[in-house]
Amino acid sequence: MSLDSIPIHVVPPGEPGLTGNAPPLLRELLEMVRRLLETGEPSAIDLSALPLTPADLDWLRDKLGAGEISVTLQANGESTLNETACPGVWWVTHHNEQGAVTSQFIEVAFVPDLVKAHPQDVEIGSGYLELLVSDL
Amino acid sequence: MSASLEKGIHALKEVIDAPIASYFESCVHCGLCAEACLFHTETGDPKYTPIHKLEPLRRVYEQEYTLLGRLKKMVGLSKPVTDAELDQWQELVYDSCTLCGRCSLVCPVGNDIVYMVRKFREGMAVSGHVPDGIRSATKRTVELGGPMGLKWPAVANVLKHVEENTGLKVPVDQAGADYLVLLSSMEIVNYPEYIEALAKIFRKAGISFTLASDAYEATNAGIQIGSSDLAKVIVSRIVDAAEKLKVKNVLSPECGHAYMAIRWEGPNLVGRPFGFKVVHVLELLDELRQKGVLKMKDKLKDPLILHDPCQIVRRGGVLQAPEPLIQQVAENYIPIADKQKLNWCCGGGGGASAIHTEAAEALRAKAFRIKKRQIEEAGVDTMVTFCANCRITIEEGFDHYEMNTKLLGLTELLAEHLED
Amino acid sequence: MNELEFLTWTRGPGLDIAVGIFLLGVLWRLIEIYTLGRKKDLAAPRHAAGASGLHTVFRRSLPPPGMLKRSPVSYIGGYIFHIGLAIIVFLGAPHILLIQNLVGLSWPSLPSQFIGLTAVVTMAAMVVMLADRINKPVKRFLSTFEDWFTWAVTFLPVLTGWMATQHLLLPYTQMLALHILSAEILLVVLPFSKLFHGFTLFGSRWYNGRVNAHKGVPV
Amino acid sequence: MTTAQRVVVDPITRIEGHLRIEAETDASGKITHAYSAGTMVRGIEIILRGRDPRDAWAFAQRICGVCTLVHGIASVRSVEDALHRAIPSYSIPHNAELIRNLMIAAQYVHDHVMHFYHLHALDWVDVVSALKADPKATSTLAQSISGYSKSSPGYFADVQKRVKTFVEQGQLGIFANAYWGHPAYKLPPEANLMAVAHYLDALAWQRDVVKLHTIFGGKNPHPNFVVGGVPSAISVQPGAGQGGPHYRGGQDATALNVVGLETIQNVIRQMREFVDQVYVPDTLAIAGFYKDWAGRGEGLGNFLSFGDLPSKGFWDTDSYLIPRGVILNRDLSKIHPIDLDADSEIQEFVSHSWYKYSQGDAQGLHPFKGETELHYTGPKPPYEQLDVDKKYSWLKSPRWQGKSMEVGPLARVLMLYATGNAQAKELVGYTLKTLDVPVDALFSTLGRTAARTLESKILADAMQGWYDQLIANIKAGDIRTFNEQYWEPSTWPKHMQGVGLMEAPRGGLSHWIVIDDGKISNYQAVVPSTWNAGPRDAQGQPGAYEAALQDNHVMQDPKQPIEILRTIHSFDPCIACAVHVTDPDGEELVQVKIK
Amino acid sequence: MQGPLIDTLARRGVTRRTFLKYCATLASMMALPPTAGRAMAEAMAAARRPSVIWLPFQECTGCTESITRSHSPTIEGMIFDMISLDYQETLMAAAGHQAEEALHAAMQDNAGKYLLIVDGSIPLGQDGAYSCIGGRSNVDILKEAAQGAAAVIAVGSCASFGGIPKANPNPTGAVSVSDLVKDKPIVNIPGCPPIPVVMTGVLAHYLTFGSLPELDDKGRPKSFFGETIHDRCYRRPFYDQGKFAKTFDDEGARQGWCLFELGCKGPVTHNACATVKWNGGTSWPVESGHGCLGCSEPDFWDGGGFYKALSAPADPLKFAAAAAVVGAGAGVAVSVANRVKKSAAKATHETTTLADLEK
Repeated sequence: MSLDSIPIHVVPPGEPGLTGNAPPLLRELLEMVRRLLETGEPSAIDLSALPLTPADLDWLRDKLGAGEISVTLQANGESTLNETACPGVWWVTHHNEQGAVTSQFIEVAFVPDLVKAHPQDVEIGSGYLELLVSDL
Repeated sequence: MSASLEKGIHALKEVIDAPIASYFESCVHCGLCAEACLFHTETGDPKYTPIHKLEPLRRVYEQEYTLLGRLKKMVGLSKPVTDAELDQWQELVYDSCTLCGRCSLVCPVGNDIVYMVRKFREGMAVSGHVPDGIRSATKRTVELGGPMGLKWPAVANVLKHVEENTGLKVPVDQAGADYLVLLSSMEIVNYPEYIEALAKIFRKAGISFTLASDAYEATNAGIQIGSSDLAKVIVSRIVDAAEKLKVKNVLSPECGHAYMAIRWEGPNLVGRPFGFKVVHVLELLDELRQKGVLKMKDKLKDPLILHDPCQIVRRGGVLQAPEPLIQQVAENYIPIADKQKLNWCCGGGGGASAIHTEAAEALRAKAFRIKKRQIEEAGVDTMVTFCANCRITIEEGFDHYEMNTKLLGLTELLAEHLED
Repeated sequence: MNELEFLTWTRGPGLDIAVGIFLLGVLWRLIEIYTLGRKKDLAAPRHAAGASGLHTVFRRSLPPPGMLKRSPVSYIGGYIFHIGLAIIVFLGAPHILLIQNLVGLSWPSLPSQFIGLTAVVTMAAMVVMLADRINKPVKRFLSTFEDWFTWAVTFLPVLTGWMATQHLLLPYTQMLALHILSAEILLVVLPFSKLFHGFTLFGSRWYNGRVNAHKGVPV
Repeated sequence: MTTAQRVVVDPITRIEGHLRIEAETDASGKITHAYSAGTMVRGIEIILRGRDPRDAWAFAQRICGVCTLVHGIASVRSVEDALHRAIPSYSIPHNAELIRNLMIAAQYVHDHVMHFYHLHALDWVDVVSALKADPKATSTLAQSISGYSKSSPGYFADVQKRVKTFVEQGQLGIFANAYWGHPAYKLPPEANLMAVAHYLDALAWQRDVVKLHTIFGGKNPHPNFVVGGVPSAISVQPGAGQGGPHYRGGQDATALNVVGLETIQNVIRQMREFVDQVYVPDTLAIAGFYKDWAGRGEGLGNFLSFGDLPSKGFWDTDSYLIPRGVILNRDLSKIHPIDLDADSEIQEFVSHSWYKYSQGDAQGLHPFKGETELHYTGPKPPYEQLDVDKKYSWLKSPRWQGKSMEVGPLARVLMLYATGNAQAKELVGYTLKTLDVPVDALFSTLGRTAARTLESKILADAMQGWYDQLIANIKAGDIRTFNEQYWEPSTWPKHMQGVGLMEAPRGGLSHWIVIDDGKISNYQAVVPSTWNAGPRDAQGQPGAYEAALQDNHVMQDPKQPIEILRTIHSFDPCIACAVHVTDPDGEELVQVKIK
Repeated sequence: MQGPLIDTLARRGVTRRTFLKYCATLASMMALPPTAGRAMAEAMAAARRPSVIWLPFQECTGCTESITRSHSPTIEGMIFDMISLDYQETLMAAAGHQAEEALHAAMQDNAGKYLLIVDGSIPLGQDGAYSCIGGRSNVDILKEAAQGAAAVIAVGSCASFGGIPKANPNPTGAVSVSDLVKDKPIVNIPGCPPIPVVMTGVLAHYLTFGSLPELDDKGRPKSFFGETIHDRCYRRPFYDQGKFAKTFDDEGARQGWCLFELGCKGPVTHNACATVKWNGGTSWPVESGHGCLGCSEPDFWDGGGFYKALSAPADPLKFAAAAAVVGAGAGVAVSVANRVKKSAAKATHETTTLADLEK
């Protein structure tokens, strides 16, 4: 017997709605983007640490829009790093191996740290390449 | 404890009942009763807050009839009531309380404060904490037949004048009459026109009446001073006379306390229901008006307001009669906001008008300002009322404030304009 | 005693004792008061529409003409805080549950945000009433220790209940325990203080109504 | 030589709880007498007195966090049984029974796999030897016994590398100081490597499969239960001819929604896969190297099973998957019935236990009349040796008709086998044939370990059936999971008593409750490890551990009592075990007693 | 002996990215500022595996079982890469004497540096004979082991607060770790059992910063125990709307309404179940339909019944009924006394005369 025939229809209980906590974040982001331009210093907002309802998050996502770059990272489960319509502002979502969201950030950076390859990892990669070359 | 204090406490123990207990337990010290008391509203002095006037009674209740109070008394948390204290309270219970009962009307928890003051006076009276004026009035009533010491020959004399003025016979001691007419000394002395008016109206209506030579005085200082035993002596005279003359009805004069005494307290004082009906003169007049007997030849043009005496209206229940009657005779009757059961007292009820100390008179004068204000706000020069005691008090007030307001008695006014 | 033990005590023995003293007090006081009896009125009664004990019980819940204007604070403040208390006590979900557990009756509750708001309004009204008691000469004159004490005893359960649900000052557990304790103090104090008017006011109004209805006066 | 040695093993590691074994050996190293002592007590039976019977499960459940579910189930069943005895119409909804069966079976499979790989395997598998293995050969070996997907040479090479790095770092952590290199280890390096790889695999696997408990019970360890059913309302409503059930409620409502049901199906699939492809093949492969252990560790030869996994309700014992009964003296031809209420059948003795009975310690008490009064008479700690002639354990000695009984997987598999369960017969037959050993081999340390594996297979397979039935019920519109009637103790008779029976992974478990005025007046838990690990009774009859150790155990090196561990672990003790030679100073390993 | 963590990780094939992600998530979970993730990554990369000793006392092994269910980091990840778990009876290969040897070696080699984890309460009754390991009482073992520890982590409600052994009437005289150890920093990680990520999170914090996380007044890490279950419960909107499940199987229960009336202790329980959930975010007690037992609070066992709503009486009112009877009795007694007094007053009434009016 399978469950395929079961259509899932999720009705949230009285959608909590907007709390008004999201709009101030846009101002904060503006500050962060300015700082990035002036000093090059990246910054981030931990969304799970704020009292935001799903509606707030939707609102925020809607406002920030979708940008040109999406990065998917496979490490201990999937992570997605989507640039928003404002270049330099990244919406970062980490999932665990089970696919549940473990944390959510908005990062302000030219490129999020997570995307950059680390010299140490590159070094390991070079070793691997050497191995491949030696086998040629 | 002096002997008299002991008697006082003893009397209070007799009168304290479930309503009093319930009332004291319900009081939340909200102070709203003060807003209903003219002695407070006109002086601003918090000590005139009605419920405060009962403090000694409350303590007697607490100490005698509650377990906690007994314990509190035992450990000294609740001080016994003293003679000095009662002395101090005399002013609050007599000078500044007219038993008008307005406070009982506003108490949000429903306390009938005037009910308690009336009972408290029982203790005050037997412990001797009564104003001289009321004491002497009581003495005169018991000993001589009326508060002013008026005796029958003098009354008969007045009646003779009435007969002369009206050309009508005033029957005396006539058995089987429809009405035994009672009077108050004040009416006899100050407003004999009232008797004339009555005579005219009775003739017009074709109703028989009589006066009783041994029971012409309706007022009952015993009630005002707070002694049921003495009040009983006084009221018994009327009851005896009415029964002896076999009248169907006893007609209470305009006087409010008289009505209260004979109509409401009477049966309770003598301890049995009456075999006759007690009717207030306004009730009779209104009945006649409704029958069409009370036709007016003309109407008074002056704009006027009505003063509803407390004991007749709010406390006596003659609520509906006065207004139609005044409208019958006055073309420009102006109803005021606080009328009928909401009326403000003249300041002289409950025996207060009999207190002639300087302080009491000054206080009454102050309290009268509310009447003065009502007249001024209505912008009239005439006020009508239907209680001899009110009339005296109000006239004193007019004098004090040098007002030119006319004060008329309702019955006389009706008689004056009665169709011939 | 840690806070959970404290809470458990307040919910267990504490509640038992408080309800016990409350019932003891209420029964004792009611019997004490109402068995004093009164004399029958022998005067022939006059009947009038709207005049009876029951009428007065209800009618006296509204201000008599003119009084609202004379004492707006007492009336409006009094209304707000009494109605507020009633809403909180009888329409707050946890309270309904308590009542259901104690007497078996239950009914729908109001949203907790609404109850929270009501608590704030109620407390504001009570503070205004307190200020009024301090400022108004008559009230100040009449006030005894009992008045201040019962004010506090009534105010504290509202305050602690509100603070508990809003997570103010102390952890919820402690605040809840304090809330229950303060409500228990209220229960204990009630029969032996002026708070007993919650019971006797019905009797008082009825007596007043009866006495006056006998004379045909609706009061 | 007349020198006898006393070997004290305390704590026994890789178990649940605190267990101490004292063994006496003769000069050859053969164990002549063994004494099993539980050295920790919490008095949960005492704590339970006076409480709300509906709360009892939560307390009882904390008896054990490994078989974390069984005491909870036994406890709710005891209250339900009391209600059923008083009000015969009382029962729980069918869905609740199915859910409980799924939870119980999941517990078995989870527990047995963890026991095999994480508690028991290191008695047979030499981790250090695995470093010497050839990953390629290991891969060949693995593929030869199973079709398990993780069997590439690279996979085993990775595991080996990981272990190697770890060992090279010098911090061995939990693998430090074991009996690596002991001659009793007989597996070739490749088999060792395969087992080590599966040790790690099983750790990851068990994390996932407990999700079944999490969905039904909210968490694991210690999922939640409720008297009268299960707490997890089903948030799915049957569709009215609209093509199946619909999800209901807001924000996922309860965990038991369509997504949850799908997760459960996945868990069942994962469980069956792992048992079929890893656990069963590994057991058989490893057992092949230790056939000598088919000849020792039998112990009592008496087996008891209360039976479990009903399909028509707890009170219809005929509907149980695992039957109820007693096997005496290896005689599989006769199943003796159990009379739960007879005073003389099930009794607990305290002659050698630190308790006091009001009517004297010599007699046994039926659990309904059981008493729990702590009465410590042992030596004041620190101590080196217990006086085994007197009282020496915190465990009581339960007996059936006065006889010691072994409970657990072996008892159950024997019961299934003896009553003709087809799958059991087939599996047992296959195992005996594969290992080429006679039926008698079942009565041994090896048999006990194999039985555990076999019943895991039987239960994992049965789970699919219960699941399908649950789905069928939901689709048919039956979503009841709880019987709210008689929920309030105020509606109960003044006096009730009941027994909650179940087969825990470690054996027959019974919770006995007496309820007066809606409160617990007596609570007695007779747990599997009490049957197995209990001390001697008044007649001097040993418990199952004690008897098994006295069966043909020659210790090669008393300082490394691996033989004791193997047999004790084959019971899967539920007392937190660590066999340990008493040694307060860390130097002297063996106490030698001159007889 | 130990290499920096990052080297180990690299050898294991863990990339710097994975590690950064882990740190970011951990930082978020522990309510640290978002930038702390990077700092943690840097600190952890340089950290060395500290020795960890885990001692079991009056316990049920549920806490150990719970940590084996840890999803991130996993138990094997921890054992292999983060810590050196030198003594853990349930998991360790060695037994008996060898086990003890391992324990003593770890204590000596890492004196003053090792982390001591304790699960289970410690009985003081009968000189500690209620729980012995190797013939030694738990209290002895704990005192010895605590002496050389850098810090003690009390895992589970038993070690943190005494737990079930301490439940009334506490037959064995059980106490918590903090009742016995006074001179070492102690972290309490209560829960029956604790959420695995809370245990691993505290270890990660210690590894990262070399210090213990900020604690509340009960010694619990604020980041995980700072809020109540109720505050973060997904069913909270229903509480606020006044929608309650009345039994475990009614329409409300199926719709996921609030379990307050069924005895949920969420409002008085500080823990992270509602946010972190259990077993890899699968579910948690309230989501699975059972009210919170309050297992991370001291003495929750004696909290008045798991199915009694917090606002409901914990015990049936016994005294109250008796008191009511006494009250009625007192009332009647006073009433009789009052009537006697009043009748007496009336009987001795002296008719008032005019003379009486004079003072």
